Amino acid sequence: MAYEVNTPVFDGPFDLLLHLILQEEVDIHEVSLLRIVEAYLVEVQRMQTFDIEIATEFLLIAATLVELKTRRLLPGKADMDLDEELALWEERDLLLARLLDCKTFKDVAGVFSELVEKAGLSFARMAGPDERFAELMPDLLEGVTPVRLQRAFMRAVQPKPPTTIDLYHVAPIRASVAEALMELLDELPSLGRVTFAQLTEAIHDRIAVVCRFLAILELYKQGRVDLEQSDKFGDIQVLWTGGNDVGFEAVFNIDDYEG
Amino acid sequence: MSDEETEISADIVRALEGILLVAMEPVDPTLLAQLLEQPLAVVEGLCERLSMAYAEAGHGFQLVKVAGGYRFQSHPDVSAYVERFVLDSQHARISSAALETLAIIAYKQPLSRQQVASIRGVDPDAVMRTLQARGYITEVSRDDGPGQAILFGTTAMFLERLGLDSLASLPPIADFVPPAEVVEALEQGLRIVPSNPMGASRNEVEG
Amino acid sequence: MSDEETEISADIVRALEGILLVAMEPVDPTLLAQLLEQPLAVVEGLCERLSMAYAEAGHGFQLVKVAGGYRFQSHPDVSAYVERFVLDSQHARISSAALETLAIIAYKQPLSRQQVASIRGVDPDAVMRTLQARGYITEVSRDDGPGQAILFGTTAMFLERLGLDSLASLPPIADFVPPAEVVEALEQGLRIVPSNPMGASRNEVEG
Repeated sequence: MAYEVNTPVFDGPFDLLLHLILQEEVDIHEVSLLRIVEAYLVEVQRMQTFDIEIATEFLLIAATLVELKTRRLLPGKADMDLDEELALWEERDLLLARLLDCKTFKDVAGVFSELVEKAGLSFARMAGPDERFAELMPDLLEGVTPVRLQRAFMRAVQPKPPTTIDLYHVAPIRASVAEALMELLDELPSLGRVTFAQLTEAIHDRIAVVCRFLAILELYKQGRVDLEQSDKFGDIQVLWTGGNDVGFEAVFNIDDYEG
Repeated sequence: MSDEETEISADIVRALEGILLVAMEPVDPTLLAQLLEQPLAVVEGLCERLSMAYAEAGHGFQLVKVAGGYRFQSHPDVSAYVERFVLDSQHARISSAALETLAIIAYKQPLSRQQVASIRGVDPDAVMRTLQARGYITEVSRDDGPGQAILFGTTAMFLERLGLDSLASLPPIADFVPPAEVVEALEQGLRIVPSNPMGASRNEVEG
Repeated sequence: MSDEETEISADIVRALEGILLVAMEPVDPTLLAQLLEQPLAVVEGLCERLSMAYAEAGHGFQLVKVAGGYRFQSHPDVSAYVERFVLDSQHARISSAALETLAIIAYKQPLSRQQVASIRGVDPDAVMRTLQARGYITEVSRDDGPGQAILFGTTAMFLERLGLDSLASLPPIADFVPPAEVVEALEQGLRIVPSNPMGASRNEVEG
């Protein structure tokens, strides 16, 4: 069942996570990761256009959450590699620090909003000197010819270049949830039962693995696969139940996620 | 005058002062009467009284009736200081943003601030105030629509500074077909409704 | 105070009022001191006294110090009337995303787009372009590092929009550090090992 979040559109993964932990007073421990992912997907579906940046950031955070969650399910036994363990603590601290930073500036923004509102009640005088001083006023149009004006007009009505998506702070994206979903729809029917490890053994990119994971969750939501996890740290078994009517509906549904 | 009348009147006087202070051009008393929801005669009386009160108090500004409207201006007595200030605050060149805005108004006049905003994609408020203060553009009319948006056009000074006889002498842009979105922006801008969809979309862009 | 001193001072006050009335943006007291040929402290004192005198007299305008300078503006009390008058130049709304981005830049400036991105968790490109187009932020320098990233900071217009005299009038960031219970809630939410037996038992149920 989808976790309903009745709030305005979220600005990003931190926004959503802050909301999940603070406003909704939901402990990540209690709410399964699946629910968080679903809450996010609900938000994504509500967006008019899919923002690959937000999705990517979310995937990175989702990956951290997966690790936290997995680790938490382990009842205190330290059979984890020490390096891995330290890396996980580090990631957790980093995530916590980012959330705190994000919360701090959200609160500042609230104060800014009040200041703007208060200042907005007054209107500045900007009329400038009257015509008695016109002679003294600098002629801003000195050197401006009619042709320059014409060129300025052309420049002004020129279509603006579309905002480029700058991927400076993330690794190049070689995968998307939509793509992963397409691939899985292609592979799964013939495989029947397969483990998540097998599905991702050829993939070395963490983002791509998370994409596949989210795609599996999406298929689960659509009722096309069953998921089984026999023991706590065990591999996830993916069982295709969707029959052979692969195609339009599933793909149509995920159109929203494409960049 | 009863106490209540005095009090109402004080509020109206304050509102009057506020409006006149932010006005870029002399304000027609008819418009003032409308905004303050007072009879024209009352508003005109208030303006005269304010004007006298400023003179008596010996302020460095005055309220005068010019070109059929009321406006604040600096007092002639302090002109020497104002001149110094004007000369001191010279900025020699026009910014490209200001030039583009001026060009849009020159070619598409009369048009509202909203329409300029929709073409330029940014809030032209500050730039337009500067252009207006410099006397290159002016309020030419108000839109018929419910919003009654102020429509702007260029001035005689603008033509003079560009060495043009009339707007017809501007280099033609007829052979240049503006992109569809500009045409659409202009058309939409002409249909001004209180909750302007263009305004909304600009907000979204920002978000 | 001698008669002569009082008289000089009255003239200076009038000149001050005249200059401030024709100014199109807040006037730096240093410039005022220069134009009026008075010590800075005297001019600042006069501005403060004028400001108080207007408030006491109950005018519909006020003299305020904003973005490092003095300016006339309409009184907040009469905003309802003034808004009617300036109907189509209302300040465009600032989205919450834009406000958050402004908050980060205001306190951490100068900083790069990437630094903003890492705090907000989303690409701030579109928002920052709008803020730049509106004149609230500007490119202030370049990073020394290999990428030579452009560093951004806030502008005088940002201060004006918030009605602040300077960045120093911003509330200290320490006031905004999330309280202990929030930190605890977040730590709980992100904890790696079950912190208590209750948690552990719920864990089993869930597992």
